[in-house]
Amino acid sequence: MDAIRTIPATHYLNNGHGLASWLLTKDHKRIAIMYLVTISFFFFLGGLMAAGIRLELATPQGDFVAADTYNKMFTLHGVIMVFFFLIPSIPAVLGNFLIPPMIGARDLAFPRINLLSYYLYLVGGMFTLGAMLSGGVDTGWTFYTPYSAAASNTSVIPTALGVFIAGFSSILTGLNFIVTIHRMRAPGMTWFRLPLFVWAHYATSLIQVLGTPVIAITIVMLGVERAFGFGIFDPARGGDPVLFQHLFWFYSHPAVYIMILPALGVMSELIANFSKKKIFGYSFVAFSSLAIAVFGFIVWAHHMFVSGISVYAAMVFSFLSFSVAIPSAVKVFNWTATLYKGAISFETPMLYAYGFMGLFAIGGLTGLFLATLGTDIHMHDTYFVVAHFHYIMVGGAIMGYLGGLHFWWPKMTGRMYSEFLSRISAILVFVGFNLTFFPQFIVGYLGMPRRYHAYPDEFQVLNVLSSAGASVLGLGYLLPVIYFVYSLKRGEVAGPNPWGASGLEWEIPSPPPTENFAVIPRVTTEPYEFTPHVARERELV
Amino acid sequence: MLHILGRRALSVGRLTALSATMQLRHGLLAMSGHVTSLKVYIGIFLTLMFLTGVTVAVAYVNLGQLNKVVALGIATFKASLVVWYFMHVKYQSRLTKLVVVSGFFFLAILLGLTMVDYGSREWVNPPASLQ
Amino acid sequence: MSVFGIPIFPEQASSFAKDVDALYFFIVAVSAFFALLVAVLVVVFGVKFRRKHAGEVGARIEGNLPMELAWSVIPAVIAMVMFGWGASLFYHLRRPPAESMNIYAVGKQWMWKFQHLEGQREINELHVPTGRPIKVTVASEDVLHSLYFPAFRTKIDAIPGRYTQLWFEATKPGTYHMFCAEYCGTNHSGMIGSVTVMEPAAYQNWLAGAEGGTMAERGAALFSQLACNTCHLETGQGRGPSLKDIYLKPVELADGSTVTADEAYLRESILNSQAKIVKGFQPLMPTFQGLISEEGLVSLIEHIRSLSPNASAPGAPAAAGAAGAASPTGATNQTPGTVR
Amino acid sequence: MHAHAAHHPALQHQFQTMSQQKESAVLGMWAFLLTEVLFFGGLFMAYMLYRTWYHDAFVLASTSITIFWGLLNTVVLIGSSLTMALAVRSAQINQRKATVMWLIATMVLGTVFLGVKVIEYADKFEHHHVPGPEYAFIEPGHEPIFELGPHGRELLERNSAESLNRTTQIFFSLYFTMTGLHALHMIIGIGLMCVITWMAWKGRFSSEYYTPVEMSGLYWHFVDIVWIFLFPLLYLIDRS
Repeated sequence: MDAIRTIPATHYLNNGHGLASWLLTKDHKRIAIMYLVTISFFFFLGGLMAAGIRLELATPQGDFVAADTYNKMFTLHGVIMVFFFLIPSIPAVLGNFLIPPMIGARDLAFPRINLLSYYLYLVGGMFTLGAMLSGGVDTGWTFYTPYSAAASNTSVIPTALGVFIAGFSSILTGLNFIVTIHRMRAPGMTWFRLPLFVWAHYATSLIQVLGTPVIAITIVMLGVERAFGFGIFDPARGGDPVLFQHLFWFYSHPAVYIMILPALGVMSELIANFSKKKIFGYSFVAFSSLAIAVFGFIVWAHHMFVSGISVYAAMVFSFLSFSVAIPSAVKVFNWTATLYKGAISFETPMLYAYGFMGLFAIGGLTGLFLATLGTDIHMHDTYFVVAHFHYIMVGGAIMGYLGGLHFWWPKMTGRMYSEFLSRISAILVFVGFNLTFFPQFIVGYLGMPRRYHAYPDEFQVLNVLSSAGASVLGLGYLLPVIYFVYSLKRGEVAGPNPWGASGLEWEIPSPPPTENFAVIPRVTTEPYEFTPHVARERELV
Repeated sequence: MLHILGRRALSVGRLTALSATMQLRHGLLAMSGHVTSLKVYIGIFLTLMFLTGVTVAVAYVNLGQLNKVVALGIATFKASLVVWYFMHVKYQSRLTKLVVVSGFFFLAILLGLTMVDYGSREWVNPPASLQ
Repeated sequence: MSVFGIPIFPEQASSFAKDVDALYFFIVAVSAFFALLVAVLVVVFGVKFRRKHAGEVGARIEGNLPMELAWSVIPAVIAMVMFGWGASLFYHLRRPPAESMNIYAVGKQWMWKFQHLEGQREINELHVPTGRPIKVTVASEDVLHSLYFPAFRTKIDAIPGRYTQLWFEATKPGTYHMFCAEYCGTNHSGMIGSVTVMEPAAYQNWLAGAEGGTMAERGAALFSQLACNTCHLETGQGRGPSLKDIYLKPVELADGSTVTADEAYLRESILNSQAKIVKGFQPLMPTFQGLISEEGLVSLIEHIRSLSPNASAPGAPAAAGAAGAASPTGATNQTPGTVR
Repeated sequence: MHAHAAHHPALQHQFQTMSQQKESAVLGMWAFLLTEVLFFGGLFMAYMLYRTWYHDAFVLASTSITIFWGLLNTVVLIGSSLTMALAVRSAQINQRKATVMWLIATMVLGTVFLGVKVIEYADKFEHHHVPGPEYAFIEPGHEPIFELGPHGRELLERNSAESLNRTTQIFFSLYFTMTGLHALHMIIGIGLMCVITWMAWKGRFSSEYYTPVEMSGLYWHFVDIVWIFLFPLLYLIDRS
């Protein structure tokens, strides 16, 4: 068995040397690696802001940093984490790397556009970093008018421009995926033979293509209002600030699904592969991704129940919001059913998958409180909301991202990381996460509003718990950097398929050659076919 | 949706076969594309010019609320002509047609659902029928 | 409510706090049931179906349509229960009873200013009696704010350029938090205040300490100070329409449409006087946009309201229409003014 | 590579056949145009809301715009759509010189359109119809500088100059944002076409491979469609 565990002589990593061979590459795998490095940088930057926030909130007085600094920290935390980490994370890294090999293609349909979208992302990030260095921005990641258009005297326009540019990166990535999935599938790779990861990315791409332009134009309107004194949202000129919120959330609610849908796709892969079993109700899971993407567009005003929208509109949107709950629930139930009579093993990616199931379930269920009108009036803009969306985005999206990264790391690098350390890290992340965010549900229902620099004394104990949890969580996130980097040189050689997983990407060498497939494969089987001789177990340390 | 899901679960085989046919079709479809005759192009151009004239003329006639309906109706018809002939959608795959339609579908969601809010803002008291 | 001295549940100090909490606990129960169900199954399967030896694979199970339908339909039904319950509660929360007592709130960076009809003015503090529904009309002088009373389980955004409102009936004397829940700039968290709920008698005593007359009196003073009284004669013979007994009455406009003279209409007519011209009058009134503060504005409105002694207190969310879309009659009017 | 596919020099490595490559490009372009629809959609949303709210102001502001220039530009732009379509057609049937000629004609018409836009913008700057600190739609007590429509007088009398100045500003904010973004799209389109024309001149296209011409055509027609809507919405509100 050791015979097959070798690193091929040429692969995408050593095919071309020097900086230019990376910076000008059109290889989707190299672009994915560049994204990986860049988004990791933004993740730790955003994490640094989070650390500052939790440090400040350890005491009720607001004595660690000034109010302005605090406001800038949570704004940058939000902007960076949402637009420069979560939205690109799984699609741009894992999706970019895996979609072509998963469907049996040599590359994405538009490799040059893929590179362009990386640079748009980078330029957008630079604008935002520039805004941060030139004094920061304090509007909150939501940029609500009229504060952002008229009152704030910080670098709103550079930041918004950064988001605008990064938005086009997101659009082009989505566009590339849509075309690739439609037009580049290998012979025999029918829609219902696609891995669910690909379905999830297809649904995500639809949102990126349809939703992102709306926030782009909203930013343009905000920009001309702020820069030239045009009146569009400004109440002083007869504009309606609530219109901004409608347009903003038309994108930003579906954007939540840009962050979570790919993670749901990763989950399906992990659960199938670590229980060595076909996903229960494949087509339900596949269509639920599409349903989430489409329904995601008709629920946005549930962010606005106390924003002064009409009573009747609130009812319509509350009703529609529940429609998204159903396909999400279907997915969780189907994964659970997949485990039944599986052959389950608990390597690190599966630990993340288990963690994800718990956290995503809590995150999703707490969403019910916010879709329900009677309770949302009380909970809106409190820490309950903060806890809820962190359960979805950190508990869901980042757990999915890390789980996926651990699963496909051997494919990307050809080497294994330390199973021991990675398990420790997965456990730390799970425990730290719950310690950080569960108390926020309680403090939220007590009434602590979000974006508060100082708060009443009686909320302190829960906030201290949360801050303590954040330090555990931070540790959990730092560990992978160490063992991943270490594995690059010293890691055990993985071989093409260390997990005995199914899927075309596991049939090519690790790391794959630049062209992925020497001969385009012909697909004849359903996805997630595990037969005893295919399932090669890697002995664990 | 559920209906479709149900059928799908019942007949995996049939739909798989269907997708295979679609694969096949995509290989054959639309190689060098349809060459539209000059006559059609000129005809469409003249129609567009004529409709532009109509839309300006109608603006000078008082039709009340109908004015904007007519103006937008003509604009939509003109746009459809451009999409259908100049942009060759007539000769494109069903997928392309679906893409075109979905653009306007999602635009309708944006405009329609936002106007649900603005349209009911002044319903200070619920309409008599609801009371 | 607290455990080991750590508060874990907010006080219930309004008439509908219990209702909100009941719905909350219902959703908690549903969520806990499903979360535990999934957690237990996942753990049990994880233990029971652990891979025994390398090369073992799971059983071949494609799916099961009745099960899929069951776990799509059952959650859908439960969700509809939540929606219906939540929506009816929301409807109650958003519609002040007709006999509500009025209080005006103005949010500005970074404080809440309240005015009672009897003349009391407060900053970041609010005194209210128990046992009476209280309607708070909320305005903003600059950016978005949100008036939030956790103990009453209600909040509403303050939006520049229009009025919004919330109501509650306090049930339990005591002092509770009042927050700004919508981010509004540097000292957002400095907009923490308190609401003091008092027995009605104590509240009357407290009101007696008012200085400078009632709100309506202040409004009347402003009315003559701004020379409104030179045109708006009570006889109706002045250059402007009489304001007597107009509150909540229909007003016929120059373009033939009709509006109700509620707070939103009065506000608009003061700030942006030519937006809706009353039938039979010339558009002569100056615009008071920028010349009058939100607080002065609510005093003026209160004064006008006091000229209509027979009008009942508004029972409907009048303010909701302040920045509304075209009026149902299809009128072609300018909408609302704003203060800057 | 598949053996049966004639290896066209323009076939990129990730594709198996020319038809796959072309189908991908078409789908990609349409997906991009989908994005554009929603991009302008946000502006149409704002327009729709404020037109309902501020009907009088929108009517007056629209009457202040000269129909002639808008009409001229509509004719020019639809004409350019025709020449663009003919350029694609020429490329399809291997007429290199005709392709170049029609492309140049399209660019010329596009430039004419932008020139007219410059005239219109300059006019608005001169009359302080550009939103911002200098903005003044109507000087209080003065006659408007533009010709009033049939109901103009009535609208003017039932609204004060101050309120009109406030609310027409929203119209002009949307006018400039919409036409400005549209013009930006045209500039990008003309830039794109310069490259395509050069490629066509060099003989890069044939009936086998003319995808870039077709793609820029799709883009150009889309820009035309946006204008087909902008023209009645901005220029033709209630002239009766």
